[in-house]
Amino acid sequence: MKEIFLNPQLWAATLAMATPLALPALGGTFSERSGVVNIAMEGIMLIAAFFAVVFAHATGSAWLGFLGAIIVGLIVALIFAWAAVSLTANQIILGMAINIFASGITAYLLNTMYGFTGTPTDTPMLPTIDIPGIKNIPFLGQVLSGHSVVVYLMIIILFISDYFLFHTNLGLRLRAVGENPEAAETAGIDVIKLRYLGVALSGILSAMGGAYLSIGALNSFNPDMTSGRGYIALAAMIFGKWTPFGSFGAALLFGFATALSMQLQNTAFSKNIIMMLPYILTILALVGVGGKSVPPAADGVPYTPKK
Amino acid sequence: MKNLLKELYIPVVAVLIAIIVGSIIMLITGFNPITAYISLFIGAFGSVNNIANTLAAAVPLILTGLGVAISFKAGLFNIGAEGQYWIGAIVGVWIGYSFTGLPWYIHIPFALIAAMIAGGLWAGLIPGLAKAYTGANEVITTMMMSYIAIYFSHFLLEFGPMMEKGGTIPQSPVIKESAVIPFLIQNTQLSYGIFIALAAAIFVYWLMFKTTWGFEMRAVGYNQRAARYAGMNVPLNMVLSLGLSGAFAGLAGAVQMLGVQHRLYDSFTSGYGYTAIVVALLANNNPIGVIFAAILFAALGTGSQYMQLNAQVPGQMADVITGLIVFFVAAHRVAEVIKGMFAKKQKKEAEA
Amino acid sequence: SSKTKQESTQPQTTQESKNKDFKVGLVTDVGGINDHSFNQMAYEGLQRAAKELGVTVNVIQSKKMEDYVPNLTNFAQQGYNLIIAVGFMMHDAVEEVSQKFPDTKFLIIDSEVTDRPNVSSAMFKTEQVGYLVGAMAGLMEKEKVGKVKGTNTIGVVGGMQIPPVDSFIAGYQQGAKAVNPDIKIIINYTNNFNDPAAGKQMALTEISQGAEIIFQVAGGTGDGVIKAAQEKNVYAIGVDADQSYLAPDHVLTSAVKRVDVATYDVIKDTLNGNFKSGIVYFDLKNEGVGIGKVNKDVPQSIIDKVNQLAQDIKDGKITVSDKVSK
Amino acid sequence: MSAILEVKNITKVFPKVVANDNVNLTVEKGEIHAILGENGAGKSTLMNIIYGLYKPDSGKLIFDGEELNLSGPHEAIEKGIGMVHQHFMLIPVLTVAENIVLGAEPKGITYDRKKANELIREISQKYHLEIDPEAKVKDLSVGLQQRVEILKAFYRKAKLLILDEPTAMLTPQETEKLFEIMRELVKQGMSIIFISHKLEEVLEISDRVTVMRRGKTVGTLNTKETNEQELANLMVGREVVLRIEKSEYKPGDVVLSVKNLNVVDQQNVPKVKNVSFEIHEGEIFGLAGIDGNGQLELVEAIMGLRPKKSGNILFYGKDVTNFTTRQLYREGISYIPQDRQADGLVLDFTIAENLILREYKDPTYSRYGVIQYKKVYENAEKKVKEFDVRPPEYMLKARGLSGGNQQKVILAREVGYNPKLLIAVQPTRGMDVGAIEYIHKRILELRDKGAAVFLVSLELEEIMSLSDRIGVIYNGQLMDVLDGKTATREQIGMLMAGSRFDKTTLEAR
Ligand SMILES: Nc1ncnc2c1ncn2[C@@H]1O[C@H](COP(=O)(O)OP(=O)(O)OP(=O)(O)O)[C@@H](O)[C@H]1O
Ligand SMILES: Nc1ncnc2c1ncn2[C@@H]1O[C@H](COP(=O)(O)OP(=O)(O)OP(=O)(O)O)[C@@H](O)[C@H]1O
Ligand SMILES: [Mg+2]
Ligand SMILES: [Mg+2]
Repeated sequence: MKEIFLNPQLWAATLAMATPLALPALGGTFSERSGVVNIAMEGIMLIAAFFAVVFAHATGSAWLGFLGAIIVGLIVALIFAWAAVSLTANQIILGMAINIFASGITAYLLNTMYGFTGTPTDTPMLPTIDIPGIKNIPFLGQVLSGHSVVVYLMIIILFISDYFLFHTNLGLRLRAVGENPEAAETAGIDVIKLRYLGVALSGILSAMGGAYLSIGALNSFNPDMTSGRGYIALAAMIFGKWTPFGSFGAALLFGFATALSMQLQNTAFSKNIIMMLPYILTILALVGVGGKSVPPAADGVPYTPKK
Repeated sequence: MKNLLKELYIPVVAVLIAIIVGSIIMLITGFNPITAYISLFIGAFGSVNNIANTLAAAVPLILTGLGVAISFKAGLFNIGAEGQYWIGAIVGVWIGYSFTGLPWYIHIPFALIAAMIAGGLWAGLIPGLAKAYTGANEVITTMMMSYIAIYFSHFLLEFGPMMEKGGTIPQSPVIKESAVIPFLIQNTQLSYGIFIALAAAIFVYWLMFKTTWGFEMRAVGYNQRAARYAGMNVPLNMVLSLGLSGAFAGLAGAVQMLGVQHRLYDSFTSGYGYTAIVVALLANNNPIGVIFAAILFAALGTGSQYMQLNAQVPGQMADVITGLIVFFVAAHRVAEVIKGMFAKKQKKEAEA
Repeated sequence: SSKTKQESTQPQTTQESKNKDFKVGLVTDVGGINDHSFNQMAYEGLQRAAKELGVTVNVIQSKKMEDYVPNLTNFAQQGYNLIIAVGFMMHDAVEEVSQKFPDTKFLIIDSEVTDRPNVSSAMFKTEQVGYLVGAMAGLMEKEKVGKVKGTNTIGVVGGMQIPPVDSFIAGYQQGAKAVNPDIKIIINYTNNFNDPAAGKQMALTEISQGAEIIFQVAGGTGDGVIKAAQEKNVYAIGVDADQSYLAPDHVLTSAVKRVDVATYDVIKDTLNGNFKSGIVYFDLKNEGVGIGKVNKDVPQSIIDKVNQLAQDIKDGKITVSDKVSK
Repeated sequence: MSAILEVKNITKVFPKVVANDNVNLTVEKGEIHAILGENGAGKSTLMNIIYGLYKPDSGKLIFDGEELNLSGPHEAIEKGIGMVHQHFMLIPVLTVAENIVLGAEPKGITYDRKKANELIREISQKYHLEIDPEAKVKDLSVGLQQRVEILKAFYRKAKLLILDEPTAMLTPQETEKLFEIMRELVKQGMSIIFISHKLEEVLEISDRVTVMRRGKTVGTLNTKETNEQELANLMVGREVVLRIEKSEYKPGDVVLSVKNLNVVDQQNVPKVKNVSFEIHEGEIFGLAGIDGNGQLELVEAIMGLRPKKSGNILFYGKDVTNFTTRQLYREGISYIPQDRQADGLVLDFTIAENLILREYKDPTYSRYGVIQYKKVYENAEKKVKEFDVRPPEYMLKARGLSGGNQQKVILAREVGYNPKLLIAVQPTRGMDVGAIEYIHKRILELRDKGAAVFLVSLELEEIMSLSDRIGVIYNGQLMDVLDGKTATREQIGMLMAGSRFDKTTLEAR
């Protein structure tokens, strides 16, 4: 047991598995703080994962691929926002619709663009980064250094998100809109615009999460490769009480439990019981910390401006 | 008549827009949209067999949809119907194959009721109690319990206690003849399970809208504080309504096993539990509405399979079309936008 | 398929038009044709048949398990001559539908339907090729060549614990142990065929536990295994198709399962009136399974040894079990 | 004097009603202009139009000599119009300062917490509206929340301040303070529109009064030249009884007896301290006190909605301390909670369903767990008529009713079953004079039939005019119990403010 916890791979994998959860979870925080439940993050991740490869391969630059993925993710998010915010459609149904659409369109385009052997093997990948000082520290170096640049980007975004949400004027307005849009409107705030902003941010961050999967961890796209991470991210965000650090913490917990289940698969237990670990741990943690988390008061409720 | 037209205008236009956008995508990608839509429709409703298959596909969606609708009505967000479905399927199959010598009129109800109880406990026991007494968000707990249920089924089937003896394939034994819900129309997937689903919908309607328990659940769902002030036991109602919700998802699993699959296969997901969320929401959580929403989804499913066959539209493209239709049905107000655009144009023309 | 159409507008012989009237339907299991595994390869075989034989082909990708029976039935009702069902999960559906349509021929991949005159079952002795790649891995460890440092540990990342996966793994175990009895083999399953990110971490975990050669039997998930091997400069072994192209320096070899060949052959035989019911085995002997491109790091001596083992299997001197031992 | 605001022929039509029908109104610079009108007369609608929240269907607004064409509240704010809404427009989870500066934060990208707090402190000192800028709004009493709303308008430097029913939830002291501030503001040149249902307030504070009825302005009067009765009649369109005729006080057996009750909140802070009192048959026991002094905790503890730390509750001598809420209802206790929308009603239920929200399990309405909707509707039809719920359509959702009519539904449910004890908290909050008259009449009827009534109210007028005995609560302690006939405003006010007195000191003053 001890050597499992002393194995740096356990902790490195924790971070790696947490990243594609933390990014959309942070995104979801923005969207829900503005009052929109964005269940379409799963689909946005998938579409972004695909277009990251497309652009990266076409331009020969992983960074352009990353940028392209973000733009595509943003576009999908804005379409979602248009229907959810401007047309006040049911956010959950819309989200599900986008997820079905995403699963279909990416697999379809994969076949038509690249055939059945999969995406090109010479697709560039986002770089990994060795942190100079930490790199050579025995245990810590293996845990913290050498990850994809997206992992570090996620950490930076985490701090920015928290700062934005809780320490800027715009963040204050965004939260106000998610709590009581009517009050925000009477204070002269454009509720609709801010909800678009919240959803757009969730689209951008989900897209980063998706791009991490395809050109951060790998350099290829596989159908449905997000495997429900958009939904788990939503759970992480709720667990994290709609805060950036909370969401990150929940994503880490989930990443840790997944990494642990990988280490433990060859123990006496049935592997399928071991694989339940992330889910059981999440429930236990939630119940243990007195899981009461109160969503933004107007979360998921469409708002029609008075006029 | 005029009013009816007005009411139909929006959904009809919404579907039309979905069809047009879908057509554009199909034209761009080199498919004939007309053939595609015709075969989508024929696949869903074009013959007795196709109608039967559509109805058959609607059965699990009706039942899981009812489950989800109950929880939504009670103000809880049970998104783990998928897991409750699996638990119901497991229990239903287990009773189906391990009891011999029972007459069908005992064996089938026994399996179904046990599956309902199991599904109910799966939702009510952990997510329900956790929600009621620690406030743990049921969105997370039911989702997590879903994954746990699926791994549990892997555990049972992959060289586990429910794997067929002597085989290498991870699947359960076939259920006994006495546990089989017979097919209603031969050569289709439609079993007498459809009547169970329809009866369940009516039952749930009655329960939610005509009984004191339903009254309580709805009151708690709409306004917990007022319910508490009126002397209702709010935590208990939460546990019970999540339990009831899970019971119908569990029933869905068992009906599907006894009526269609007749054994449990090792699989990832059925997907019913997730579609059920959309079904319930489209139906505005009305149990009778659930029937129609489920049929819509079932029709899209069976129709899209047929569309692959007869219009050579690949399955992935079928998903694209389904996604679009659902999107525009939800965003039905797009019809107003378009109407507004026309009105503006007309006004401009009139002014000119 | 538009290309085939153009070709077939060339002056037609009666043979060509007869072939064109021969309709083949393929029903995938829920994995769909992008599964990087048997569905995809069956589809490729089907495409080849359309191109080379001029037969009419069609595909339905099942979305749910409940779709199998209606999909097979729809093909049968529309007069398809041969219907191909991909995957052992379709066993019951094929049994049911083939009985109702005795005049239609069926081919099922990876499952045994023995009691129907109109059903042919294609079974792959993947344990044989698993044995060979296992032996190659075992020998590499023993001789510490290439990137191998000599932990004497190898790994497997499986998708699900199902027969078509386990038969590969079973052979791998036996082959490795046969040439290197002390070797340690780490076996993990991701329970998923489409999560390469998880596959990568699973492989990294095995690598951290000492594995230097990892066999992936996990469809799309396996792409992540190969990526991990590449990053950590160890070896991966591909599966189903020849996956050397994914990472030429780091794919040791591939355990190839020619579902495409089987599909094509059965279509061709059926077209020519040579449909064989019952089980058709695809093994090393008939090249239904085989070793893919071998990495340049593998010394000729090891290749020779593996070839010898292959010969022994073909000759029946070695029999390989398809059961994984604990 | 010149006009700061001219409202000309404003009409606003909602799907079912003409809320403003050709309304005209002129507000002079530096005046306090009161607007009176029944519930639903169209006052709030008009104010929302002035504030840019609603777009009028026709008519125009002239503000400070310039025609207004508002595209939203932000423009109204820019021009110098501030509004305190009838229903608070606050965000409970944010701090006071955040609520106030929201939408007009100190310049910069970063939210300058320090500066915001400082600014709030400044204006709160300037206007004598002390408040902690760092407090979360959800932790504030209603009175303090009101203060936040007013500060919001000051912060935005309003020239015209609209106060829509600002006193509905204030204590007399708070109201007095607000009036002082208003006078001070007017001196500084601000103009104020003041909406209230309380006639004596209007008479006290305003310069002119405009009365609205059914969407129309029925007249503008100089305050000095009018009186309560005239205003009330103008408002309602008929003769209104302002003085309540009370029959003789004939107390019977003890109904409710509270003994040494202690209640603590979740943080273990004592909220009710050793409170004991009794209520008799045929008696109205009024509990006066400033909001947040333990009234709510006391009532909720009695009703089994909140755990008690110690003490006993007896009902007709029977120990009901540990009864559940439902058991208490079954004993014959009725309860009108403070917040009709949050606690009293399920807004998405029909009126008929709301009328059986407690009794649905009663054999009258259900058998073997099945609700007998025929009976439910019979009951609803009767109650709706008896309590004059308008519109009298019991299949309508409660959400569709005005607040006054929502309150009548609750009243019908709680009073309609002839309870032995009625606990009523703020039963007339925000009601117009007509509605108040009606509710008071029903409560007195109940008392005259021999029931006990426990009336909790922040309105001293209400307590004094109805109660036979008056308890005063301060900081969780029951300061004293006075005779309803002889107690004076000053006496009660002193007790509410926490100072015990004896007659000598009072007389000495
Ligand atoms: N958003 C709305 N939609 C439809 N009708 C409305 C809306 N708001 C108000 N009304 C209608 O307009 C009328 C005037 O309402 P308003 O709120 O202005 O009354 P009020 O005079 O402020 O009443 P109160 O004294 O109770 O506050 C009401 O009778 C109501 O029916
Ligand atoms: N959003 C809305 N849509 C439709 N009608 C509304 C809406 N808001 C309010 N109303 C209507 O406005 C009327 C008054 O509503 P409101 O909530 O302002 O009550 P009120 O008259 O101010 O209550 P009170 O008498 O307690 O002050 C109701 O009859 C209701 O039908
Ligand atoms: Mg009002
Ligand atoms: Mg009003």
